[in-house]
Amino acid sequence: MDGGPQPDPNTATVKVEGRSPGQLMWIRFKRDRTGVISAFVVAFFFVVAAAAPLISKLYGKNPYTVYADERPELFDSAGVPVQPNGGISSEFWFGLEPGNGYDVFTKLIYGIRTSLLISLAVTVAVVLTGILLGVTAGYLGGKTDFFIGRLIDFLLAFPSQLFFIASMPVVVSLFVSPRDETPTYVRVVALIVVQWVLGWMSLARILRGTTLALREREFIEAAKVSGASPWRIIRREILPNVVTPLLVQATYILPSFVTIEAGLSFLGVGIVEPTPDWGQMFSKASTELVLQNDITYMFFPGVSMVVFVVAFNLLGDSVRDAFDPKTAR
Amino acid sequence: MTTLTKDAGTPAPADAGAFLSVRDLHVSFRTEDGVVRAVDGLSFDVERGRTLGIVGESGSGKSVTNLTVLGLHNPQFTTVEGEILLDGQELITARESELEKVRGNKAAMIFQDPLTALSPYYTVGRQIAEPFMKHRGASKRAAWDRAVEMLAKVGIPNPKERAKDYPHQFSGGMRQRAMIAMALVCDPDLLIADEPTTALDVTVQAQILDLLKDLQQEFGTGIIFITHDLGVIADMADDIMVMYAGSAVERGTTDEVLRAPQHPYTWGLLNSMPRLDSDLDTPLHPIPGAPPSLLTPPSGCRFHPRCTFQDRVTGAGRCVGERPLLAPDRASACHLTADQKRTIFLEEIKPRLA
Amino acid sequence: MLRFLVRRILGAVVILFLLSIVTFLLFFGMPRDPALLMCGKTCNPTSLANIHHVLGLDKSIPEQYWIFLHNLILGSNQFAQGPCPAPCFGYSYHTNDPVWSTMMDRLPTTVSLTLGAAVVFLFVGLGTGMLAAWKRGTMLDKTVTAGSMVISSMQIYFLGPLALAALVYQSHIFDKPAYNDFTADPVTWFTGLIIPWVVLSTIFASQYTRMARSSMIEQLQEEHVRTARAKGMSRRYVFFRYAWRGSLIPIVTIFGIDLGSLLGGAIITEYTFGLPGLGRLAVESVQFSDLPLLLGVMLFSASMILLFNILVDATYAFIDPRVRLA
Amino acid sequence: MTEDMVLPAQHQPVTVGEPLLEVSGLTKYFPVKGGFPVRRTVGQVQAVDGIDLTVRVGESFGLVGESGCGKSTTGRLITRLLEPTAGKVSYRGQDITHASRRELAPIRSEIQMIFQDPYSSLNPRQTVGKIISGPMEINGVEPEGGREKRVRELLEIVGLNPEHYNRFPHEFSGGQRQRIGVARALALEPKLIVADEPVSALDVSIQAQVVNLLQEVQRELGIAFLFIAHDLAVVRHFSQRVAVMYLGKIIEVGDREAIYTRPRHPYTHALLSAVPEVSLTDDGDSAGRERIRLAGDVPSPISPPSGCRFRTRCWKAQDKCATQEPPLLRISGNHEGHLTACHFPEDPTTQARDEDIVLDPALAALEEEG
Amino acid sequence: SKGGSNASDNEKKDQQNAKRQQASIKFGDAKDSTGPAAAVPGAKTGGTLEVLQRDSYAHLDPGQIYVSDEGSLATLIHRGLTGYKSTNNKGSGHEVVGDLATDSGTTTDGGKTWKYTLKDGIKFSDGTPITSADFRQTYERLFASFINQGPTYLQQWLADTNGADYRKLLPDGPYKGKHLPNSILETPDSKTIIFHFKTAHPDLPYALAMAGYAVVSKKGDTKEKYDKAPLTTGPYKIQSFKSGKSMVLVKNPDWDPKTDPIRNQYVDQMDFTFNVQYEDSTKQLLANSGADQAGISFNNSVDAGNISQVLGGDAALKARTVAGYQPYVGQININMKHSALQDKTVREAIAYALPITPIIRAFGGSSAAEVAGGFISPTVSGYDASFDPWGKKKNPGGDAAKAKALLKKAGKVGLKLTYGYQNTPEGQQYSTAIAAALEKAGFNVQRQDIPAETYYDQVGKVDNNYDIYASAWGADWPSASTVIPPLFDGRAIADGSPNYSHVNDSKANSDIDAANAISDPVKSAAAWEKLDQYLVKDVINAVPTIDYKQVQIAGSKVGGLVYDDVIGGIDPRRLYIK
Ligand SMILES: Nc1ncnc2c1ncn2[C@@H]1O[C@H](COP(=O)(O)OP(=O)(O)OP(=O)(O)O)[C@@H](O)[C@H]1O
Ligand SMILES: Nc1ncnc2c1ncn2[C@@H]1O[C@H](COP(=O)(O)OP(=O)(O)OP(=O)(O)O)[C@@H](O)[C@H]1O
Ligand SMILES: [Mg+2]
Ligand SMILES: [Mg+2]
Repeated sequence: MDGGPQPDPNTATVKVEGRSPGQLMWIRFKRDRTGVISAFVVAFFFVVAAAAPLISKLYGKNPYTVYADERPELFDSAGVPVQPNGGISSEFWFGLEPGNGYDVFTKLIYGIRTSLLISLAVTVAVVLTGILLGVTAGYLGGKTDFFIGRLIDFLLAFPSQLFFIASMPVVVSLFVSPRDETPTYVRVVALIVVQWVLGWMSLARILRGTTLALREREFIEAAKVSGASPWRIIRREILPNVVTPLLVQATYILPSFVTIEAGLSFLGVGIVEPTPDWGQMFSKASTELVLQNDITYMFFPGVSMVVFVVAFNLLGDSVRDAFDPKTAR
Repeated sequence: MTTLTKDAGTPAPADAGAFLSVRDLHVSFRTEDGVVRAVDGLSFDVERGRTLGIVGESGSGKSVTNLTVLGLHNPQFTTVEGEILLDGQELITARESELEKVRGNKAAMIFQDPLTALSPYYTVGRQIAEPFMKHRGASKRAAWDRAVEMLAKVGIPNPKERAKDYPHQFSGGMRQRAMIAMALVCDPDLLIADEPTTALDVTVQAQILDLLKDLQQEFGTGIIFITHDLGVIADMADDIMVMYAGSAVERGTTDEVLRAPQHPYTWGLLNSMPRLDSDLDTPLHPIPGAPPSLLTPPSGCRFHPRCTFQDRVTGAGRCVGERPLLAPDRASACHLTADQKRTIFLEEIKPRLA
Repeated sequence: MLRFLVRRILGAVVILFLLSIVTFLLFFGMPRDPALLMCGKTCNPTSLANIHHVLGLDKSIPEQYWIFLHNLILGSNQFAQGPCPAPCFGYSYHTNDPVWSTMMDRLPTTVSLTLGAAVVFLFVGLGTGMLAAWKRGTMLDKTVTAGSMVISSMQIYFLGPLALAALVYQSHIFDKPAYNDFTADPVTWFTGLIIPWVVLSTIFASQYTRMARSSMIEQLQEEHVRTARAKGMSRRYVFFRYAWRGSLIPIVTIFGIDLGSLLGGAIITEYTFGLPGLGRLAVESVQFSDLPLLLGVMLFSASMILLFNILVDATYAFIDPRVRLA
Repeated sequence: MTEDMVLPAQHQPVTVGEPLLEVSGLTKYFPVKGGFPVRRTVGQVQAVDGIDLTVRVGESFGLVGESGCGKSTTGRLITRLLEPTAGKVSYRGQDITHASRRELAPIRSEIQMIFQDPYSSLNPRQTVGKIISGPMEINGVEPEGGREKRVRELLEIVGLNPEHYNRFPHEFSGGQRQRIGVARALALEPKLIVADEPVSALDVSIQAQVVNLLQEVQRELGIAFLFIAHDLAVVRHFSQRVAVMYLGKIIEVGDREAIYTRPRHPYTHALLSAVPEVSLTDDGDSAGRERIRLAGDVPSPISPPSGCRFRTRCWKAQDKCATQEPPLLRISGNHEGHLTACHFPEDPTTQARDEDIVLDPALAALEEEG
Repeated sequence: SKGGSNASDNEKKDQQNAKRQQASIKFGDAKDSTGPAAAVPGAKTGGTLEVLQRDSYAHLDPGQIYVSDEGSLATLIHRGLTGYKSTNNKGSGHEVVGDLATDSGTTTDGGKTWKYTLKDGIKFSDGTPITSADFRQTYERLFASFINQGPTYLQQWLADTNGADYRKLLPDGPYKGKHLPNSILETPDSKTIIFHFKTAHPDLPYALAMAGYAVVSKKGDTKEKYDKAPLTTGPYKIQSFKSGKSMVLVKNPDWDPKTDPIRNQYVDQMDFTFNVQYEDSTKQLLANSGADQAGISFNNSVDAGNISQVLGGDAALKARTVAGYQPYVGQININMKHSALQDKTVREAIAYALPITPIIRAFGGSSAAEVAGGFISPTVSGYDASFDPWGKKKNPGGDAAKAKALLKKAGKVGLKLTYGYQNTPEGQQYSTAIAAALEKAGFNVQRQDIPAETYYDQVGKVDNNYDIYASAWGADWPSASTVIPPLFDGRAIADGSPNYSHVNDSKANSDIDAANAISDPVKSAAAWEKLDQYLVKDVINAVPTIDYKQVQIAGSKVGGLVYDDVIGGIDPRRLYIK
């Protein structure tokens, strides 16, 4: 029995409502300054993403205007902004994109919007699959566990990047015939699907482990002795306890999906011009045009993504610590 | 199979002066939720060749005390005050390198769970030989031979071969024997055994207890034996210290503490313990309530919220307001007068124990 | 050990088998016809059919798969381009080169890139991570922790171009990364790969730093480590003998995964630095709907992943005597 | 709190006597996986190997033995958490050996369980109220005045504040949690409670509170207990009849008197002699009890010794013990209902013999020296 | 540095170069066809040339060679019946002469029957003499299905069909014992080759000069395998070839300079390195150190980032630089099959609205491309620099207002235009900008990506779904007869045919026939020019976009540097090490 701090329930008769583990976690989390700041940064990104149309309306530009044609005086014949620092000016806060000369500021916020939308969707899909398969495997054990385990092994052996590249056109072709336009949403859906197919295994493994450990806990047996159905046990006894690792894992996997999505767009199999996208901006940033002329452009997607990923990871650490105060860092 | 005539069990004569002397020890931990006063004003002595048994409920500070003696706490979060003298050497202020010379050499430790306390990565023999090499400057060979010898001594059959095994290849009882061998390899003067048998079955526990007693006879080691089982302590200890919420509430020789206990907490412990020869028809008499939180310990006597005798203390509110102290020799930390204690024990407690 | 190897290799073969089926199906799901690419400017249905026939695409998918397996294991003399000894992945649709030798040609690039960086990031990462754990709580620790957190959040596709811009395009300190044969000229081999190595190692090393540090700290809280200290072993000894051993397990796991997937084609890295390794080959195979090449690269990459999986598990047995291989 | 616990009056003590639970030949083997190249079952852990026992209405039946001897497995077989390999479990004459979850529904409420670990036996994400009302909800029990009222009653019965209804387990101490566990078991008004080491994780001072609580519950509500423990003193205190298990088998069973004062099986002797005792009498050492030190640990249940399973640690073992398994019988000298499985039983006493029995070679060597 | 500014001087020079090219090419006689080739002034023998190439050679089998990279290489290793001989040292004057044949071919019936006689002393690199049997093999194997990358003029002429139907003439090539009858291809003796066509093909000497019709050894024909290890006939042979990595050419001892009026053999050895990107070859050659002093790239252009430095005016650098037009012209095709686009006013609106700047931008700025007026490239006879019907040269951003007015007139404001674009980074970039400009002119543009590798197959389908799409076409020889007919002959509309607009204009069709029948190259050039202008201005089935240009650079020790207009790049045959 651990002699840790325990409020004495005998004396505290006034306050009868107990603090749930979730509430305790919330209280601990609020005390963690790094965590709170990171949460604000992360929230900032989401707000910017959500409010991108509004922001660009106020700012008066959109990410689709081809300024290289609208304002040819700002560019040379290869589409490089003639003003120094990537054409940053009071008019174009973050400068102009070499090439077609899109406005970098609006492109960035819309790009973040696209990226976050996709990554969020993948995360949700992965979490649902992870719960479904992980918890099922862990709880049912036996053959089910064996098959899900082998499926996981199998998918883990996939060279994932190569598979992404190879399967993107296939998945896209599932939605559109090769001779029709590929609407952006189809690419988005395809990106979500391919990342999801190869993205759920590690979470499922973790949840399987958690469930396996939970299954050994005596409260599960208590429910069984009372005649609870497996469904009830999963729903009432296991799932609430899976929420903790799930939340922690989710905060770690979301930024990783952001970087994977960006990587795919970087390789040219993800979102393509003119749809603004974080990763597509990297792909632009790595062209000779930018490298040779002015690398200012590179910093906007780069720095914003580093800030985002760092903040999210710090948030993840804080969430983990809040749930599990014993792990000292 | 060997049969032995029963030993009278006379304890080894006490050395002059205490080998280990702890004075007014305070240990507190800084945690997320506040400061935990795990040990709060504790003093005790251990003599060579004698066994001090420390009993107390979970969380009463037994392990912390003993880890502090060897300086094994994390200095980052821990504040230690007071005085620990081991063989005349002050340990609290000692530098890490000096502590290293003490640990495993003059004073050694046995932990509760031998499976996690032994490294899974090295052979048992190596783990036993290491401190011998370090403290005695022995060669690898010599240390290994010593390890095998120690394994034989603690009753591991076929020690030459088993020394090459890893801990996971040992059974629970054998692991604990290996731990003991490791602790004793440098002939320490002080052995701290932190609940060495709690994880073991009774039959194995009995083996280990016998082993420890016999080894003590042989080496003349002073032992601090931590447990929460009064039966075990009765079997092992020469002296007993009862701890409650970070401090000692009663101290004395085994006979004294068990036959004429003076503290309501000790009474409670004895009363709540079923025994093989106790009366079957009377229910047990548990101590009401639960152990206190060390973050916000009760004021005055730490035991007062659970004590059924506080109304008998002369001077209203003393138990709540004033902290009773432990007299230097054998005594108990309680505001009841000595007479009151004696009569309450004899008239109210003892009959229930019959 | 032998049993372990046999069992795991059998398992790996089954996985590769399934993977090749999936790749096959994936290929036929692709919305393009490789024959169209080969058919050239004057393509008509007959010549298309002809090319289909030559490539064997007119056969049923199971039949094609059977032929693929057969060739893979036994080799084949049926190819117009010449004999193809086992392991025969056939000839590339696009370049008409034998797939196996194409892959073997590209392999040194990928291996140089990966192993060169791996050596650096493993040692640098472990070193700084352990140093931070050793000096836990100090300024040094905090700097390392914060620094590695930021750097590990950078991506190759950001840091890579940045390094190229800074070191190659703007300051002209280095040449653009290139692969030069080691046997021909070790010096140019080395200089050509410096930037990719540095970038790859920086990002990975910071990840290993974080991992090594936390895993070390976790180990230091283990009870057996406390026992070792109670025996009077010095802090250094405890750190490097007791804690370090256990902290290796998660690191070996991740290292195996990283190495396996990098060796199977570091696509983004090769793409960023324009190095002609397996990763580039993989992208090309998709671009040109080059089934034999795609299958070859896919299976090769997966084999690498599986191989390192097995190696990792075998390594566990060396690190941790509790692990029994069977 | 517990001392003056008031139980609702409607529960009248039930007559003790008729069998409630009958178990015969109960066996559980766990498969051991291995083999090459395909994994298959290569052996079996003979966790429980053909045990017979009867728990009568309202009685407390104790089951003791060393770690790994199959106590918990027996308990879980009876509560149908595990599927028996062989044998028969019948409850009130009804065969429930292989009953499905649905078939068990009517008697589910009558057999409940209390667990060892107060930390893992309560779902940390549910309030006390939910935990205790869970079994009622599952079985559709709608007590008079509503479930919440019943839960508050139960909390009171087990000595907790009914106001704690909305608290979470982590806000309670170990002893209090164990009380919550008891309340949960009581929620369905069971006839039989299987208690798997319900107090061994608790401190002495708390342990007594829980033992007392269980005892009162047993007496006042007439609930039969299968009380599993390794602490012989607690079992003695709590159980009217006691069975001693060794390596998957019951080697001796009888009423409390018989087992603790007139044991016949050498293992029972050894077990009793190993219990460290506080002697409160003034006559010095507990000279009254014998001292037996067994060698080593319990052998592996994967390949248990042939014949009598205790023979490898027994000082009386002879050739016969290796070849012939002793049946569990009322051997001569035993009282009614006292059964012993031994070819060469000991005398029915726990008094010290002239010589200690020390089987442990190291101990023997040390004692020789010392 | 900015891509491609301040290049106007060079532009002028390029245009002058190109102007000279319009002078027609003469078909040489036996005297013109006699070797050895004229010596390059100042040339020395010996040394090793470093050749830095981005793309590896996918094909070495002559029958498979069509693209310009392999074409450049082929000038060194493969020989056919005819070839282009430089008439000046500037790369701008050429005549077609007999290469392995004694002259550029003789016809007595205006181009229906052509007779060639082989020179003496011509051998393959394995030492076997070249006979007419080898040529029969060479031409017959073109009908086999594995030959699918090379040109198809000759096959079509022999079979007298369009498209790919020619293969029916000899489906398995010569490999199953069947051969072309003497009524089509006659080889009466080991030295004589006679072609019999059903219709006149005065262009045959041009066609036979293509690398795709260079000779293949009958004895050494290894079918598919020949593509990796062919026997050569030129001054160099292949010592080693590692696809994707490197290649070494060494002197071919079986090549006799006396038989070759076209090629020189100065350098001892050529070491090729592949996978060298444009910016790398540029940088290496600019650095001009060590082996790179003798370095060159046959096909890599100077990359956009370095172009201003190269053209910056440094005299030493200028001496190492060559520049010129490539034979390609870009265009945006308008799908004439779609009913909405059959309205000429709509097409006019498209032509006015279409911006050229995005395309120039995407290809690297003004040094890589310039606004095109017609479909005929500056390197082809019939080019007219002043032709600019849509005002693109003055206003390359397009004229949205005019387009909108036209669209309004046609009552088609908001017309949906499906724009199929090549899914490459450049394609994505310029298509987006073009779409934006067309939208501004009142169109509703739907962009549809098409995988780059199958782009032409997709847009080449007669029933494709796209309304507009880009394409580029280069002349196979310096006559518009390889531009206008393939692109605009309405009778050849078929899947895969390069008539991407699916235009079928009866006047254009008859004009094509007329121009094709003209055997005088000068007159025919004028006819093509007129037809070109008619198509651009009046038919408007496509809008010309850009003329492709390129700038190349070599190391300081490389001599004989000339930009050859026919090759469309540096002429490898004249190079020597200083
Ligand atoms: N590192 C630590 N940080 C914070 N609190 C601690 C730490 N170590 C121990 N404590 C607290 O100190 C108190 C005393 O703990 P200790 O381990 O000494 O108890 P114990 O008497 O040994 O109990 P047990 O019988 O369970 O071993 C407990 O309340 C415990 O929670
Ligand atoms: N699910 C299982 N799979 C395999 N073996 C098992 C399983 N459960 C129990 N065993 C084995 O069966 C034997 C009996 O276990 P059981 O838990 O019943 O013992 P126990 O008497 O309750 O011991 P303890 O006192 O340690 O709780 C042990 O050897 C154990 O390892
Ligand atoms: Mg402790
Ligand atoms: Mg158990």
